[in-house]
Amino acid sequence: MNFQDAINKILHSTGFATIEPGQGLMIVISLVLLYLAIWKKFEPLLLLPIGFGCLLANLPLSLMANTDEGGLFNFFYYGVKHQILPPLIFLGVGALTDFGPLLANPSTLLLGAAAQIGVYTTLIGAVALGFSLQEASAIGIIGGADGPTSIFLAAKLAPHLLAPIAIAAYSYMSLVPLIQPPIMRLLTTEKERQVKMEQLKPISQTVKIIFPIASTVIIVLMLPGVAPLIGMLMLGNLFRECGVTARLHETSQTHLINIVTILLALAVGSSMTAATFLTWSTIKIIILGLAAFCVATAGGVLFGKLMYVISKGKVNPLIGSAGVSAVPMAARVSQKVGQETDKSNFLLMHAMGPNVAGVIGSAVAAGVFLSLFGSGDAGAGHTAIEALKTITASLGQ
Amino acid sequence: MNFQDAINKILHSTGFATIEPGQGLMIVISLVLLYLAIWKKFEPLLLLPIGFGCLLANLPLSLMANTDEGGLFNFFYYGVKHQILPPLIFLGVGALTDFGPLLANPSTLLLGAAAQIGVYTTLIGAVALGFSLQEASAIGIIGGADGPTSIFLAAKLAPHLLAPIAIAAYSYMSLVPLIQPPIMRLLTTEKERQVKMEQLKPISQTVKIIFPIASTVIIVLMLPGVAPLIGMLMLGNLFRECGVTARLHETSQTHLINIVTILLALAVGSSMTAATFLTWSTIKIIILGLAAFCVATAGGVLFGKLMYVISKGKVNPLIGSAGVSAVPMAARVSQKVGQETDKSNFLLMHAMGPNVAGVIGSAVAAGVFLSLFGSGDAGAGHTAIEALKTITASLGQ
Amino acid sequence: MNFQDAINKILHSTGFATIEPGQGLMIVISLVLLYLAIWKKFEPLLLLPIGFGCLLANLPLSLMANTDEGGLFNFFYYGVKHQILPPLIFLGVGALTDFGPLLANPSTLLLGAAAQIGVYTTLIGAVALGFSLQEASAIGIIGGADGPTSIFLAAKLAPHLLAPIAIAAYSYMSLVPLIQPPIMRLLTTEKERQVKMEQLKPISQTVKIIFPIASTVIIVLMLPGVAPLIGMLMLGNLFRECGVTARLHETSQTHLINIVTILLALAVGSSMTAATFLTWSTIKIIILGLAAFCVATAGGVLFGKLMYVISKGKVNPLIGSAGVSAVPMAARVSQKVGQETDKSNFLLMHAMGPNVAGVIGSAVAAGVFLSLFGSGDAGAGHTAIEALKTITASLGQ
Amino acid sequence: MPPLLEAIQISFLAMIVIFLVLGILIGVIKVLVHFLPYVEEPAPPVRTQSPVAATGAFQEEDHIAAIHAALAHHLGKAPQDIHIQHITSL
Amino acid sequence: MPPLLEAIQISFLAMIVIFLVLGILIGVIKVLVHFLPYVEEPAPPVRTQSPVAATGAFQEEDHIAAIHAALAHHLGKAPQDIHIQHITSL
Amino acid sequence: MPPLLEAIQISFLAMIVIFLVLGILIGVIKVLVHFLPYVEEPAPPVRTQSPVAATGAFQEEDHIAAIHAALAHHLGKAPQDIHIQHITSL
Ligand code: NA
Ligand code: NA
Ligand code: NA
Repeated sequence: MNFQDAINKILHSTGFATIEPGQGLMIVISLVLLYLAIWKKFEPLLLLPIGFGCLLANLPLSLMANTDEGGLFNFFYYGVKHQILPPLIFLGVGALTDFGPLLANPSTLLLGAAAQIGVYTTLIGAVALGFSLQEASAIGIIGGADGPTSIFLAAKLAPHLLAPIAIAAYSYMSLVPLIQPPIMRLLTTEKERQVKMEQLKPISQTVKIIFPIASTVIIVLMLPGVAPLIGMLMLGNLFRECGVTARLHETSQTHLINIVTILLALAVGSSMTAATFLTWSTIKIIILGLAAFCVATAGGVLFGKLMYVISKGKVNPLIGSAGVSAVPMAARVSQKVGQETDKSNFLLMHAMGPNVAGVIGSAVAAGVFLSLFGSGDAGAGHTAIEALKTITASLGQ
Repeated sequence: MNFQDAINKILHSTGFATIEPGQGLMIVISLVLLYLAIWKKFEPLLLLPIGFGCLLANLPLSLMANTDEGGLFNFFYYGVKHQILPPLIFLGVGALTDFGPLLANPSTLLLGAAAQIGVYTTLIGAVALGFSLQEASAIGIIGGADGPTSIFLAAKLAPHLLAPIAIAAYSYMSLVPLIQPPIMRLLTTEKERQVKMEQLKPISQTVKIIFPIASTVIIVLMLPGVAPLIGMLMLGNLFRECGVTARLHETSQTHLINIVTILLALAVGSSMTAATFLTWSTIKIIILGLAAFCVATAGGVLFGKLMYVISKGKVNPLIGSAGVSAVPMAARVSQKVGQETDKSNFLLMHAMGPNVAGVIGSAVAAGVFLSLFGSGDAGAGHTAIEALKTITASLGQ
Repeated sequence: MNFQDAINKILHSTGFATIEPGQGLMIVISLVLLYLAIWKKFEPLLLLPIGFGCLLANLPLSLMANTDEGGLFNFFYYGVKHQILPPLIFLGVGALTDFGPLLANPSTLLLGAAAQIGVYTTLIGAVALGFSLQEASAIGIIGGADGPTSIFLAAKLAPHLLAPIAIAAYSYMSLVPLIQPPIMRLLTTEKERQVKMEQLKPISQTVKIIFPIASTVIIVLMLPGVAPLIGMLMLGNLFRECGVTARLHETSQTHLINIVTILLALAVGSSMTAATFLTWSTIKIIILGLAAFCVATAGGVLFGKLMYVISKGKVNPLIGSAGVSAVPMAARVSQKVGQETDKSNFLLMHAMGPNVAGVIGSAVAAGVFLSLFGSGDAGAGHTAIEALKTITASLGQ
Repeated sequence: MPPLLEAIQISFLAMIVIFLVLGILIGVIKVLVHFLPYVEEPAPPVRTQSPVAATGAFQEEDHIAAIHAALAHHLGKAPQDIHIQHITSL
Repeated sequence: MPPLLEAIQISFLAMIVIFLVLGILIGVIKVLVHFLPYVEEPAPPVRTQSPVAATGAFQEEDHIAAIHAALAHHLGKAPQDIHIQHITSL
Repeated sequence: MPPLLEAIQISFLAMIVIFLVLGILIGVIKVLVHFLPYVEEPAPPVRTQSPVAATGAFQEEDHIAAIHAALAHHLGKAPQDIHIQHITSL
């Protein structure tokens, strides 16, 4: 063996040689995510670091996968596995959210509830495709269009599906402007789309302060499993509205949420390994997620039509689609589709009500799942299932 | 059992049904804290998240108490239990503190020492009320009017009393404008209150740089147990004064202290459970804390009178009350009470000396306790108690 | 024993009495570091908190050394020991770095490679002075003039030498304006120093976006051990260039890097105890580090001369010295020495290419060491050594 | 019970729970808004911008104050540390 | 093999690896820059500053806009919430 | 020793220790301030604000500089990138 051979051997010893096909495919997927994030502006704050985390995790021997003990992203993943990071994201989301439009028109909360129908039909579909009830719940929540909620629930109920669920959630959130308009046009009449809604009434500061406290008490009492998410969301909002914690509000909505986003997204990306991602489950989840979004949109719009009827034409059903959350993009879609019919129609602020209601709605939906399937035996969901079993048993007799 | 029954059962299954009276009372207490923080502006940066943490911890089945393994606040509490968060708060406090007035009039350090008399009389009172010496020390430090110092010491010497001690410390700090003026008026003559003090001399930048280093060396050599608190306080101040670490200074005094405040306050709030808070100890601590504040104020003012005599009327005793720390509120109280007698008297800057001295004084007092009762057998306090025992033994002979 | 004796005993019980000579000397060293940081502006963002951490760690009984279980800095040191903090620093460095000049003149990457000759000659010198190959590698990387890279590698390969390596790296980086000019003048002719370089061509945004992704893939494929460093450096740069993650870019380059710097520097300082620092190894490392810097400078300049010849006088060899990194100081030195000969010669932007190339070069050098000596058996370096052994064996036959 | 049937029943009951929880929230909000109505804050008198004021001396003072603040920022001083003594027409 | 000799050989081969890796990077950059050349973006027309404009009405509008923004900041309002109705010579 | 007595003695000695520690600090500060007295920095000549200057050309330059900086900020450019060529009386 001479020097020439040594150099040749070096050249052949690189990761280029040891790379496995699964890793190669995952690297291509990570590059697609980076492309979508950067050039298509698909939720870039999340999908860019997720894609980069996936890239590093799949470069051979890098020890950057979430399961590599002692690896850098293994430490970040700790905060996902123990559900520390999603609530901190929600602290920032709360600090960034104005519940004013929701408080001015509280019945839009029902639109946020109706959009969760996407969650439950997907649950049924997932069970039909062979997932367990716990997995199906985590998949269904994609229809809730809330990244942190999806990650929180997946980390609790189906950690092995975390990566495709997170990817599906953020990808479809980015696709809201493409997915929703055809469904909205299909389900509404031109007359409905022309409805101009009354201007929202202003809300007193006191109500804005009491609301996050009261809703925390109510929701956590009924669905204790979702306490970290709802609690931090509402604490962030309280920082915003109370007027005496400007420092904490500022930090929550800027550098704290940014730092946590970096850690969370890299950790999620590092969980996208060939072994967990390149499975039939992932493809099923991608399909189920799309279905969830479509049904959620339809559910919101159809409930909007119901409110149109009940309110005798005062509610424009187009704001219903904003109930999927994906703040503020879904609200902008309502505005845009509304203006297609009547340029002078401004639905944006009206759609912000169901939009932020969708955030609460998905968290509540996650709470129901946690009380049904989480450890412990807590909450309304748990008793509901017990009652259900009793009914079924009595019906069977 | 029919469907109607199922729905009824769901309705009865909520946390509303499972809530225990202790939790209910704690929730009321948390709402009172939120009220005081938001509408009465009682140290809102701390008491608002403490109150919210308490609220979440006491909603049944939420798993948000500090002792719930795997719960969100259990992770935050790690930083309290291991005394990581209070020193980081002190890093920010140091970055926010101007020791200039103290350096211009160093004898005001004695006022910061005199105000610690509140710490020690409370210690005696606490022992009289049945607390152990370690518990009594942690309770006494409430008189030092420094939240992070109180939390640091309580976490070390009496972690089961952390919650009431922290609440008492921050509440009474907020009440400084109510507690102090009557005591100050009672203990001073009109002539004393009229004293106008000489303008403070400017201090060279070099002295401002050397001071935090020198005081760290001296205090930690004598009372090594308080090294994390004093060390980080003085490092923050060095970031401020040295002129070459603007980036670190900026971060320490804004987003780092804000992030740590959120985590610390939620962790403290999560330790306010019925089991630890609804005890006679809490009531005793509340009473002892108030006494500590009153005695600390009196101690500062009386020592101020002594300095008035020694300085032949150059020191206004009203600045003595600022020695309790509670920066900058206590200094503003000195200013305000001074102007009641003479509108043209500006005591604020003079009171800032004892005010920041009070921060150092309380940390030193905590250091004495740690050297007396902490693990290890370090420091001046430890030897003092040994000497004391020898004396007592020899007296007993 | 009377009261007088007790007071005397207290006075004698302070740390002043228990201090050991080694601690005293370390305290003096910490004060020297603080002096250099504050008054000589030696990398103050790092050396000030390192010096302060060293001061606290060596005050007797303070429990602030990195090895004191449960001590504050022991927690910070966790992030050094597990190589979490240096990559986060590099995230910020990437966010702060403009690779534009490098992309406009990619052959300057060779200057960043040539400067690594300082790393390898120092490796040989360290082995000659009795260090093991692993220790010698960690020492050699001082010549790379990158603090985080040095700390990352030392924590992996020679944690017991972390403190002197970090101190040497940051100290000599500060001394670049003193160390480099004489070497540069000695090795270049006046004619060479007068070369004016062509203006750099602008680079398209797309290339600036693809570069961090492509270089991550290439370097990590070839040298997987350095994935955390290169990955985070390039992610930070991607945040900067992609144009859709302004929030993450802003946080990475300000408060996140600042927070991590504080924790990292205090942790490094806390590892400067008498036992680990006051050894012959430290003195050898200080000397070897200086040699490394000098050889690295010479290597860069000499390779610059080679490029001068090959390019037929278009490359000014003075930009070669900037290949040691120490961004942006080394580039400023090139500018300054260039203007000594011709006032109208502006080399700064041309020197920024090799300057940032030096950061990549040192990380690559670290990657080679990790693939040679790290756990696992990964990468080009590993195979290179195998090939080497085969050659040696065949030569020996 | 077959899983699919269970899933359907769960979905159905879960929707009921969600509407129940959010329905309670709606009730609470309605009560809150009813008892704590929005009261327009009296406009801070200093900042009134009547058309008359806009052309008069008051508004001019405000302009000067703005420039004062800008200058203070520019000079790196606290606003109270500088005194504009004379303003010439540029 | 004596350690010193091993160190020398390692150094030598490591330098080769470094030049190899960075050489590949150079090649990649050259390819990237070649296929994705810099194209000057058309200057935004609104911000052109011809010497004429500088003395004319457009530039003056810009001055007013700047003062408008400064005032808005000073008054703590959003720029669109205030309307400068009249500007008197100070 | 009964706990109460012990507490009293501890309090007493602890106060002594506190006064001792802070007393030493006072001494150190006094020594520092004595040997490193405050020396007024010579005022930077460029920023002097004599009453005369306030009405003269220099102050006007300063006003222009401030407006220059404000404009630069407003236009999103670096101050050195814009050149005020003419200022008309508004
Ligand atoms: Na939602
Ligand atoms: Na105090
Ligand atoms: Na380098």
